[in-house]
Amino acid sequence: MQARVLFFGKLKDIAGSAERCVEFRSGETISELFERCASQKPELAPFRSSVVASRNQEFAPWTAVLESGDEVAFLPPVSGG
Amino acid sequence: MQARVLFFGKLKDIAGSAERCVEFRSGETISELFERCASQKPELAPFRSSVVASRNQEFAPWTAVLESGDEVAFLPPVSGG
Amino acid sequence: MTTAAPSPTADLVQLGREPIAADALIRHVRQAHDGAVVTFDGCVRNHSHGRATLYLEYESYESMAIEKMKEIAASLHTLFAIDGVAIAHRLGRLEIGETSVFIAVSAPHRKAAFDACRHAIDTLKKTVPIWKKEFFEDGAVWADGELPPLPAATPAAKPAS
Amino acid sequence: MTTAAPSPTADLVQLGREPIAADALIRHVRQAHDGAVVTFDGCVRNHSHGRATLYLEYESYESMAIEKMKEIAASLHTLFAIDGVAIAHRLGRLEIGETSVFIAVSAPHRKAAFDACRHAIDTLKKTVPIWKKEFFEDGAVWADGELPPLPAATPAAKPAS
Repeated sequence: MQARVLFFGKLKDIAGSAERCVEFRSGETISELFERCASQKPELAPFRSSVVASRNQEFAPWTAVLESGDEVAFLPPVSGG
Repeated sequence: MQARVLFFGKLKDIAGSAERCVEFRSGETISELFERCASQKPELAPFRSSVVASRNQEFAPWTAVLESGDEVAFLPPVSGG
Repeated sequence: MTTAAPSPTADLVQLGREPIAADALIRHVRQAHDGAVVTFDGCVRNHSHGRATLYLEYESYESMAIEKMKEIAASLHTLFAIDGVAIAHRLGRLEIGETSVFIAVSAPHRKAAFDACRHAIDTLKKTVPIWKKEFFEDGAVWADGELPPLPAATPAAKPAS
Repeated sequence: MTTAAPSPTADLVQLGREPIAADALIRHVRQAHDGAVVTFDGCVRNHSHGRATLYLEYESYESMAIEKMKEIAASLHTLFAIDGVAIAHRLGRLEIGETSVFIAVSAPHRKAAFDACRHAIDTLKKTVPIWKKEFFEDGAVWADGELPPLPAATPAAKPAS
């Protein structure tokens, strides 16, 4: 199973790209998806507590279970306006 | 001694004019000036409690003592905006 | 490089019979050191208390009204961390949809701009000697209003101007 | 004659790289049955935390941001007695003095227009996925922001769109 993962703002700079595809196993959560990204890019790990996640353009809890084809974004504090 | 008295809004309609000169005696207050106006135009009397007064373009208490040449206005509730 | 303290923008206060030029008021208050401009546009509604309004007429004790409007503008600077203030009120006959009052306030941050703009219109409606007459199909009435608060009795008399 | 119930004005929500046409947003919300229009203009300040700003860049998770902006506009109608809402946010590079966000709210009475306009910008700054990068003479930083509140854990998964 595969998710499309998006990074924005400061997190995009740290991830080194705006977007990647990440493989995951059935039953995994958004939190586990973040760990997969952080294992590829360890600099992401410290941001776990200061970002929120969205799933298919809706804010989602870390415990949300993924489905194949989901679009998940990791969003640092927003600063529009 | 003489004061210039101005009426506005509903009060102008009742007074029948926007402006008049009123003679008063030394030591008289704005309240006594209103009574002089109401004695000339009795329809004004009921409005004593629902208007405020100004003296020389500043809101003034009814107890303010007049000087000759004062401009006194009787102002119904304001409704600008 | 740090930013120099910006010079304050002079208040702009208008009372007249011409249509209000809202764009000019906004341009007046909007400076490079401001992060927020809040405006209030009071417009002539097509109804009042369930009746269709045809048009309005505003009259004013003009010499006093302009002073009261200036006092409101000045007070905003002491009450709120704002930059520029523009307040305009129109007099005479106004048609449906026209602007009777327009207020623009600029500030470095939005909270002060909102608070000040709201305070300005709330205070204007309570203290500025302007009166509105509403014209309906079957007649005209002076609008209900608010009685301005009077000062406490003053011992010293102010000389005639 | 009594006034007919006015038809509601459709919300206008924009997110793009072109300069924001504030006049058009105001005209969109300003109807004959409205007595008040309140606007918020968020502009690029020439300083931030005591440093001179050169310019800003805004980026966004656009598909989600436009939905969140529509949700804010819709929520205003349930929270406040308002008529029309227009919300626009600009992306890309913005120079000092340019408008990054503009909100216009119309209502029969002023209190609802003020409350709704303020609620809209406060909520936008907390929940819409837009990020601001500030450029100074000696470098650039992502602005501090607010972490959007997360929903409680949901048992039902939402299918991919």
